[in-house]
Parts: sequence; structure tokens; C-alpha cells
Amino acid sequence: MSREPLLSVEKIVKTFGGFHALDGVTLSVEPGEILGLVGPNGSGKTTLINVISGLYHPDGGRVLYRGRSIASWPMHQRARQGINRTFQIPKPFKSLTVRENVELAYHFARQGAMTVDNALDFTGLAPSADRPAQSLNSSQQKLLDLARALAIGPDLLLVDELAAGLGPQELHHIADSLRSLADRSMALIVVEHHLGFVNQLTDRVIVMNAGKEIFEGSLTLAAEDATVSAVYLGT
Amino acid sequence: MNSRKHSAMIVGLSAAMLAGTLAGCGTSTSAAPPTKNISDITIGTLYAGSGAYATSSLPEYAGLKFWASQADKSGGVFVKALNKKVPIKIVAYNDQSSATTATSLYSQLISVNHVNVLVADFGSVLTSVAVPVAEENKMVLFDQSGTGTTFFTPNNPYIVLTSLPNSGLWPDSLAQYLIGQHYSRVAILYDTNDFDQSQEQTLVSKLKAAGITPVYNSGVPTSTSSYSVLLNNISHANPQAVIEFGYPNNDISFLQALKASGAQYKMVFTVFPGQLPTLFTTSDGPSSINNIYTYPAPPLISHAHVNYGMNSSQFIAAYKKATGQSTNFLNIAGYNTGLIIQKTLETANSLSQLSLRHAVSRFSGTIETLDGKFQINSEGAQTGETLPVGKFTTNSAGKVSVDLLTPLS
Amino acid sequence: MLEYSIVAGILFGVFFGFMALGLNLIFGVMQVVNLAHGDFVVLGGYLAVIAYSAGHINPVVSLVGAFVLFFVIAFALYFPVIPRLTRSKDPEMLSLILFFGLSQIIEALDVIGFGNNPRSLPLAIMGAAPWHFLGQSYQMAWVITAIVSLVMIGATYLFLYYTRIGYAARAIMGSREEAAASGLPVAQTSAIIFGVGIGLAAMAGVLSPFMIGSVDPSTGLGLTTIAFAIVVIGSLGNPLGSVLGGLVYGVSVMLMQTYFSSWSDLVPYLLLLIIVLAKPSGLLGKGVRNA
Amino acid sequence: MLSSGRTHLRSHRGVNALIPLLLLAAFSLAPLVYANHAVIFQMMAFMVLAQGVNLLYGFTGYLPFGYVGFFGIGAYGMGIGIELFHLPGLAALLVGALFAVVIALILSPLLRLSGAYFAISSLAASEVLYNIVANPALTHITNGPYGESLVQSYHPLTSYVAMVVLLVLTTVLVIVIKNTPFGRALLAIREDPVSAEMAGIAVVRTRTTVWILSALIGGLTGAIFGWHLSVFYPSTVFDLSISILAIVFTLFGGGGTAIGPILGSVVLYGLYNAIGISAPQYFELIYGLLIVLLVLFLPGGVVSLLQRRGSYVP
Repeated sequence: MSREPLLSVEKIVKTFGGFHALDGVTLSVEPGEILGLVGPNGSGKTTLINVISGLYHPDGGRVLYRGRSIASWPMHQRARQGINRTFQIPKPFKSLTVRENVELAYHFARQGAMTVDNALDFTGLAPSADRPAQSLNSSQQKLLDLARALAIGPDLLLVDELAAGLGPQELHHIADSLRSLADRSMALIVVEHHLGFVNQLTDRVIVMNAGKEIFEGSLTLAAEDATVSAVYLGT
Repeated sequence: MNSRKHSAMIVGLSAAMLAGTLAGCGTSTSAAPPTKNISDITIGTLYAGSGAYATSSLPEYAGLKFWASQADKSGGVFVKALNKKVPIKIVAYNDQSSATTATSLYSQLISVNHVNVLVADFGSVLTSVAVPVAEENKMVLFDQSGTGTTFFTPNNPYIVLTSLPNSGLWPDSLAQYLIGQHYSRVAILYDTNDFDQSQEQTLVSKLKAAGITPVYNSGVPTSTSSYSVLLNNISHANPQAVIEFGYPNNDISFLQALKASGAQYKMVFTVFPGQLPTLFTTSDGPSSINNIYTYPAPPLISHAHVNYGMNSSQFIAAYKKATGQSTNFLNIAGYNTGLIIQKTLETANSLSQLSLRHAVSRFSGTIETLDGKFQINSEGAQTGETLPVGKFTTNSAGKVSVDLLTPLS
Repeated sequence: MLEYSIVAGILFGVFFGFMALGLNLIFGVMQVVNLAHGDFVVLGGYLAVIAYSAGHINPVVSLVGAFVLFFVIAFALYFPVIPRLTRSKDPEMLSLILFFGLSQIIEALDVIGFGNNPRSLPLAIMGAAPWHFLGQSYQMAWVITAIVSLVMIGATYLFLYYTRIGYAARAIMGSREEAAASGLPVAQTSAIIFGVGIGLAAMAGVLSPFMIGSVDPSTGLGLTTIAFAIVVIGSLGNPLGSVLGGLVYGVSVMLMQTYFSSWSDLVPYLLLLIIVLAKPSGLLGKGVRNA
Repeated sequence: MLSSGRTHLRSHRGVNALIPLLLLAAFSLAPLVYANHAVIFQMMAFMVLAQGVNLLYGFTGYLPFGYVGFFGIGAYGMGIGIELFHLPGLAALLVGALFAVVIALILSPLLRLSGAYFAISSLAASEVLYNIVANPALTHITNGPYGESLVQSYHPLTSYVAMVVLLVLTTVLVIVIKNTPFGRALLAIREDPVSAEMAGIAVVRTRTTVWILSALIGGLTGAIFGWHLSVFYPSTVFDLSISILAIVFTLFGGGGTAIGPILGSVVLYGLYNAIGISAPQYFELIYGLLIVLLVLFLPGGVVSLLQRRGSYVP
């Protein structure tokens, strides 16, 4: 833990009406590290991703990126500075082709970003490059989100529920791919329901419940933790 | 390649359509036909078949058409320039109350139909766009009711106001009457359009000259339709006379609200009952205009010394016979426009537009129609046909009559 | 003057709240902005005028007739149009444009059917004697119109909160997907609400000559804009919101007439702009999406 | 993206260049062929307005019902330039343009709204402008309800030429935008603003740029139009039907293309005059029906028939 964290999130609070979606969550991630974010539905995982990517403005706490507070940065500035993401419900530009989707982001490509072709190859979408994005299935559209993010060249990649709907073969492949991104010293925060998939990716997991982190460590240890099992089993 | 062919096709298609539309509208750039072998006089005009001005424009147009049919019954009008009677043909387009549409239709009348005489649509808004078009094309615009202050300029000989004078002159008699009655507490409510606001300005300045300052004077948007609060505010000023300058819709709503409020004043004046009494009696019963003061216009009043065209009672009878409709002022205004055109054609030495305009100046002040004395100033604005003040009485049987309170000029 | 303006504004505003109610329901349930709303109000006005002048039918009776007639018309209109729109790529924008087209059609038919002249009803139908309140007298027609409007708003409230269709309608306003997923009859409810919304517009139309003096074919779009402003001021899908919006509108107009009369036309537009920019969810509300 | 945009522009260069040239030729020659110059002038004006609406609606999905507000304020800017500042016609045009841009900047918060909220709020904004311009309190600036008269600067030929130039420039602008990354960014924003942000596109700035461009086009059209009318009332240049025609023309032809609004204006304005000049009592009815049928059966406009077959539509 000697290295400077790439991103640190401190005591973030986000409320909707009276409901505290995030209630003082704190975490940090270093370059080249994969952080798994798990927890039951409504525990605030996606909300946290939305805060980090700039879709939501937090009601309290700080988000530091490379040591600087990015509270006032609009989303596109975060994207251009290397924070990018995929969406739980994929959001490609449906009327554009797969390639055009990726090209849009590549226009703002940073140093070290994948080329359009590399991003398409990496996500396995190259054969569909000229199809309209709306003709892809949901899993492919999620991969397109990923390809688009890669084309701009992220240093911090937020991956929201990429595994849903994939077969074991594909899961394995995706896990390898994401690890290879971390090997290029990209930091990843992966929100995932599929615990097996998380296990393949990383040893460092944060379990969230009711807008707070309740456990940090490996998944194996998490399974033995009383609080975590209480949350998961509802006891 | 395929896609290229398609795009070329679209471009070609649109080009063809553009050409087609333009061609379809007619392809005549030839000059106006020579005057010698003229078989009829074409009068070009616009009317508003729908929209804000339809209520006023349609009856005015009906009056003009009635004049043409009357003239044609006797073989047309005498045209001095041709030294014979020539039938009248009206070319009319519907501008749907849109000034933008009116612009291109006036242009159509002048440059495609080559009409001999150009007549404007009702009201200032639809007339305004014709003023520069007529001047540019050197056509005299027979302006029936467009009294915008900016229309009449010393350098523009191509406009003649045929009917009532500029609305700024209307309240002359009203101001005299108020002053004569020693009403010191006058309330004025007017709509903020040029027609009503110019009346308000004239009235206020005339009253001020007599040492009277209105106790209440407010402008409201022309779209105003609820008057309860305004009437309550007026009542707080405790006026003797309440003057409301509006358009017909405003006057109707105002009078309804006044009746419902139960307030009583020595005098309540509105503009349009005098021109369109039936509009008021049909919407809110004859009692709605009982004891209301107004500018009574023909056919409510009749000018005694008509020396050109039908007088009021002849017109009412003939119009009823021809159209089955009873007469309102706008019918008469349209008919009156026809009479002025007729006199112009009888007087002008040639059919050139300037000659027509000179003819109008020549007979100005000499003829009196059922609309009153026709007299224009050097800019073409009407100075005759002034409006008196009158008061309605409705008897129990619902019969409406009007008493003149200031003399007919 | 202040007192009178406020009381008159309340009477006026209650009617306008009622006038906007149908737009509110349809927008809330179907995400369809009925730009022809004002034209249905005008049609209701014509119905009242013609029923009165041809058959001496009291407007209170016409109210019922207007609701039934326009409910049926709207119900019939629903099926060829709305489902097709809901399936399209951009239902909200396309419906806006489509209903604008419908508004043009109705306006044209009004001109053909009823002419261009403004039509109105004698206010005396509603009683000639003014109503005295706090030392001031108010038009009886306004008082009765406001009372009828309140009754109808109350009835709509009961319909929404105490009937099965009303319950389904509120569920759909909350979330169309959730409502469909939990087996509520979304299509059927939408069709009924569409009918009710337009029926209410026509009812408001029957009353409109008493409040706005007269109706003519071109009155519609202005009423639609005012109604939209009221819906936005109040908040979507809430009948009480419409009442609140109507009151804000009514009282503002009357105060403006009293103190800055020549600017009174600005009221609905300014209120709308202020609300959408400052508190787009409306005074009572939640949930308006921003871009 | 950039490179691909350039290839687009290059590969269709012929067709793209042909359109403005064709417009230039057609409207330069039309007055020689057809005597009613007002019709030709107005057709151009509506074509430009339709392109202005197209920039906003076709490329970003914002439907400006109140587009006429820019038109009206442009006409009044022209009027004020001539009457108050005593500028020559062409210089006064710039006042009209400036007014429209300033108003667009003031109204830019409206872009925070979406869908129907934006559409109706823009309508409200244009009504506010109308009421301000027409208010008697501003008589010394705008001549209030009495309307503007610019007859001393009336010059139909110059204003005609100015409109031709504006039409050609606007068309070029739309074609360039459509075929460059900027246009693709607009389409992306239209599809999904959040994803557009994540693709690095500055959504707010990009939208505002288009909004101002669109306002500028509307303002200039209004200024030239007002000059050509030379006598007008507030209700003439703030007439809502001007917005409506421009929107319908765009919809009919098809938004998001350069040719759609041109096609729409040529066909429908031509129809408008053909029917309008003969017998227009059913005109509004036909228009209303056309709108309804378009939305139900051809929401992408006429050009979508070709786009469906995969053709490049300029």
C-alpha cells in the first residue's frame, strides 16, 4: 500500500428524497488493481459507479482522482481524463454502427488508448463492426460499451454487471481480458452479482450494504464474515 | 455506387420539383396587357377565410362582391379611359389571416394576375404588408380599413383609404361629447394594439386639453377575455363615464362582465356595438347593449345627402334580396370601396395607376355615399366619414335603436 | 382591490385547474402531450352554445352530454393512434407533433362547422344576481362555474383513489413497466384515461364561455399552453396539483391585471418558464426527467 | 472518427456540393421565370427556417415550437438597427442576428429540459418575446403595437439576394455539420446524452453551439424577411404558424439530412401556394391530416424511404 491510490472515495453520501443510497462509503483503488464491488440489490454499488463517473453529484464526501478533487468535473472531462465505464443496462448509440460507436470515442483518444480496430478485436466485436448497434444482443451491447470506453483510453475503468447473461466459456474469456487490462496498469472497479466471476478476477473485494462498505478483503474471507452472511442470508 | 445513384436521384428529383412548382404557379413575366382591348376590369383583393380577422374580413369582402354583382347587372361600370361600360371581375385569394401569406398573395395579384385595381384585406395587419408591395410595383392600394399610422407618407402616392378614417381620429366626437356633458371622472380601458391605443391617445390628449385627466386609464392585451377584476378596479376609481376601446371579442366580454357585476355608470362606451350590433345581440341578448354608448355606423345611422350609389335603406333591401343576409357595417364598407373604385374609373382619363390616383384626388370631397362624405388628404388618408357618438336603447320586444348624440358630419 | 383580485383569481383559477385536469391525466398516464387539449375544450364550448341556442338546454345538462360524447369519441380515437405511437422510437415527441396535427384538424373543422365568429352564452343563465362576499360582489356565473369545477375535480380525485381503474392509472403514472409487470391492464386503463381526459376537457369547455367570455376556432392553442403551464406548475398526475397550478395561475393573472395590466398576457408563459427552470418537478411534485 | 468523417465528406463530395450549387442556380434564375417574387422569396425563407429547425430537431431531437421567436426578434433587430441606430440595411441585418444570438444565450438553460417540456417552453419563450416587443412600454424602442415601418430602407432586390446567400450558406453549414465529427457527436447526444459524455463529448457545449447556430439562422432569416416586408406588426413576425410551417416542412422531408428540409419546403410550400391560391378553405384540414399521417406512417420523413434502403442521403 505504498503507492498513491489512483482514485479514492471518501465518505460519500448520496440521497434521493429521504433515502440514503450512499451513506458514507469510503474506498480507494490503485493503478493495475481490480476491485470487486459486491452486495445485495439496492446496496448502492451502481450509485457509487454513477458518482465516480459523474452522472450523480454526491451530497457529501469527496472523490479524489490522482489526488485532485473532481467534484466539479463534468462527465466528458472525466472521460477525457481517463475515467470511463460500462452500463448495467447497455447504452450504445443504437442507430450508429458498432464501428461508428467506437470511432466517436476514439476521436478523443488519449495516449496509450487502443485503436478502433484493437478495441473491436479485444471485445470480440470485430466481426459485427458494420452492423447497427441496435441489432446486437444485450451482452454484445455491453461489450460495445466496453470497446467504446477502451477506445478513449481509460486509466480507471468502471465495469457494471458485465457478466450477466454470459456463458461460462465467455465469462472465462472476459475475466482474462479484464485481467490483461489491469496488467497494463489500468485500475478497474467491477460491480458484479456473479461471485464466481469476481473470484476469477480479483482477491480484493468490498461488500456493500445500505450505502456503506461492510467488509473488505478476499471473497473467501467475506463468505466467513458474520455481517456479510447476515446481509446475504437475511438473518 | 448504388447509394450514390440514389443520392443523385434525390437531388435530381428535388430540382425537378422545384422547377415544377415554380412552373406550375405560372410562367408569365410579360408586362400588363395593353389597355386598348380590355374586356373587363379586374379587381384583385384578399380576404381572411379563417383566423383572427375572418369575422371582419368576410363581411367586408361580401360587400365588395355585392357591389361588383350590382355593377355587372347593369353591364359593368363606365370606364372613362375606354369610354364604355366594362364588366367587373374580382380575383380574390384567401390569406387565412396570415400576413406572411398575404404578402405573396398581393404579389400574385399584381405580378401574375395583373389586376387593374388592387384592394387590401380588412384591418391594419393584413393591409400593412401590401403597402410596400403596392408602392414597389407602382399600384394604387385601395385600403378599406387599414389605418396604420405608418402607411400614409408624403412620398407614397400609391395608397387611398376608402372607408373610415384613421382610428386616431375616431374619438373626436366622443371627446367633444364627454367634455360637453361635463364628465370630469372618466375611466379608459383599452387594448394595446394600434387600433385601440391610437384612440386612447387621441381621447386622452383631447380630454387633457379640456382639463380632464382620466381617473383610470389602463391598457390590456388584446387577447383579454375576463374583465371582472378590471371592472372592479374601475369601480374603485368611481368614474362617471367608462370608455372601453377593444375589438369585437373584447367588447362582448367586457359588456357581459359589466352586466354581471351589477355596476352602474352614467355612461358606458364601447366601439363595436355601433358597427356589429347583431354580433352582440345574438351572443348575449339584446339587453346586453341597452343604454350602451358607441360610434354608430351605417346601417344604424343613415346619411341624408347620399349623392353616389345606394343610400342605407336601399342597400339594406338590395343586399337582403341578393344575399338573404341582413346588413352590417362591414358589408357597407366593402360596398363603399366598390363605389370609390367605380367613381375612380368614371373619372380617370387613363387606366394607369397614377391617373387613377389623381382621379381620386379630383373627386375627393365631392361625393357622399351611404358611408358618409368621402374626403382624403394629400397622403391618401381619409378625413371624411367621421364617426358620431350614439346611444343604444333596446325595448322590451328586443328591438334595438340608436339615438345620435353628436351631429353627423 | 387586492382582496377582490385574490378572490376572483381563486374562482378563475379553480376553473382553469379543472380545465387542465384532462391534460394532466393523459400526460401522466401515457406520456402523451395532448396539444389538441384546448381544441377539445373549444368543442365543448360549441356544444354548450349550440345546445342552449337550439334546444334551450341548460349548460349543466350539457356537461353530462359533453362528457359522454367526448369520452366515446376519444375512446374510439385511442386505438388507431396511441398504441402505434407508444411503440414508436420517440413517443413523446411524435405524440406532440401528432396531436398538434389533430389540433389543426379540429380547428379547421370548427371553422367549417361553426364559422369564425366568437360564440358565447348569456351569463344570466347562471343567475343574474351577483354573489356578495366580504363586502364585494362577484359574478354569479364565476361562482357557479368554480363550484362545478371543484365538484368535478373532487369526482376525479375519488375516481383515481377509490376505483380499480383509478388505482391502475396511478400505478401506470408511477411506472408503466412495473404496472405492466404486475399484471395491471395497462392498455385498457390507458384507453379509459384517454377518454376521461378528453371528456373532462369537453366538460371544462361547456363552462368556458362563462369564464373566458366566448369561444372561437382559434382559442384552442392558447388554452393548451395555459393548461400545460398549470400542469407543470402543479405537478404531473396529481389532481390536487392541477388545482394548485390553476390557483397560482388565476391569482397571478388577476393581480397582474390590477397592477400591470398590459403585461397580463405574460403570466402563463412566465410562470411556465420560471417553474421549468427553477423547479421542473412542479410545486407538489417529483419526477420530471431532464435531458 | 475524424478520418471517417472526412471520408464521408469526400466520398459524397459531388452530391454534397451539387445541392447548394443547385439552390444558388435555381433561386438566381427563378425570378426570371416566375413573376411572383414574393412566393420565391418566401420559399427560400421557409427553406432556411426549416434548415434552422433541422439543425436543432433533426440533429439533437429538440423541437423548437417557439422557433419563430428568433425570427421575430431578428426582424425587430433589423427594425431597431434601421430606425434607432440609422444603419444601412446590410449592417442592420447584423443587429438582427446579434439580437437572436443574445436571446439564444439567455434562453440556453431551456436546453436542460427534454421532450415536450422543451418544446412547449420554447413556445412560451417566444410568446414572452412577442409580448415584450409589442408592449406599449417599449414604444420608443420597438414602436410597440404600432409596428415597424422600414420603407425608407426598403430594397427588395438586395433583400432577395441576401436571402439567396443565406440559403446557400445555411445549406452548406448543414451539409458540413452532417458530414463532420460535430454532426456525429450531435446524433450521439440525441441518442444518448450520458453515453455521449462517456465518449468524451461535451454535451452541454455542443448542444449550446447548435442552439446558437440555429438561433442565428432564424434571426438572420427574420431580419431579411422583415426588411423585405418593410412594414410589419409584432403579430406578423411572431406568428406561430411560421414555426409550424418550418417544423412541418422539416418533418415531411426528414430531419437530420440536408436535403429533407429542402424537399419538404419545395413540395409543401409549393402545395401551400398551389392550393392556397386556388381554394384554401380545406387547407388547414389537409395540413393537419398530413401531419397525423406522417407521424403514424412515415415518422422519418420522405428521405427515410431511401435511408431504409441503405442509401446515403445528403
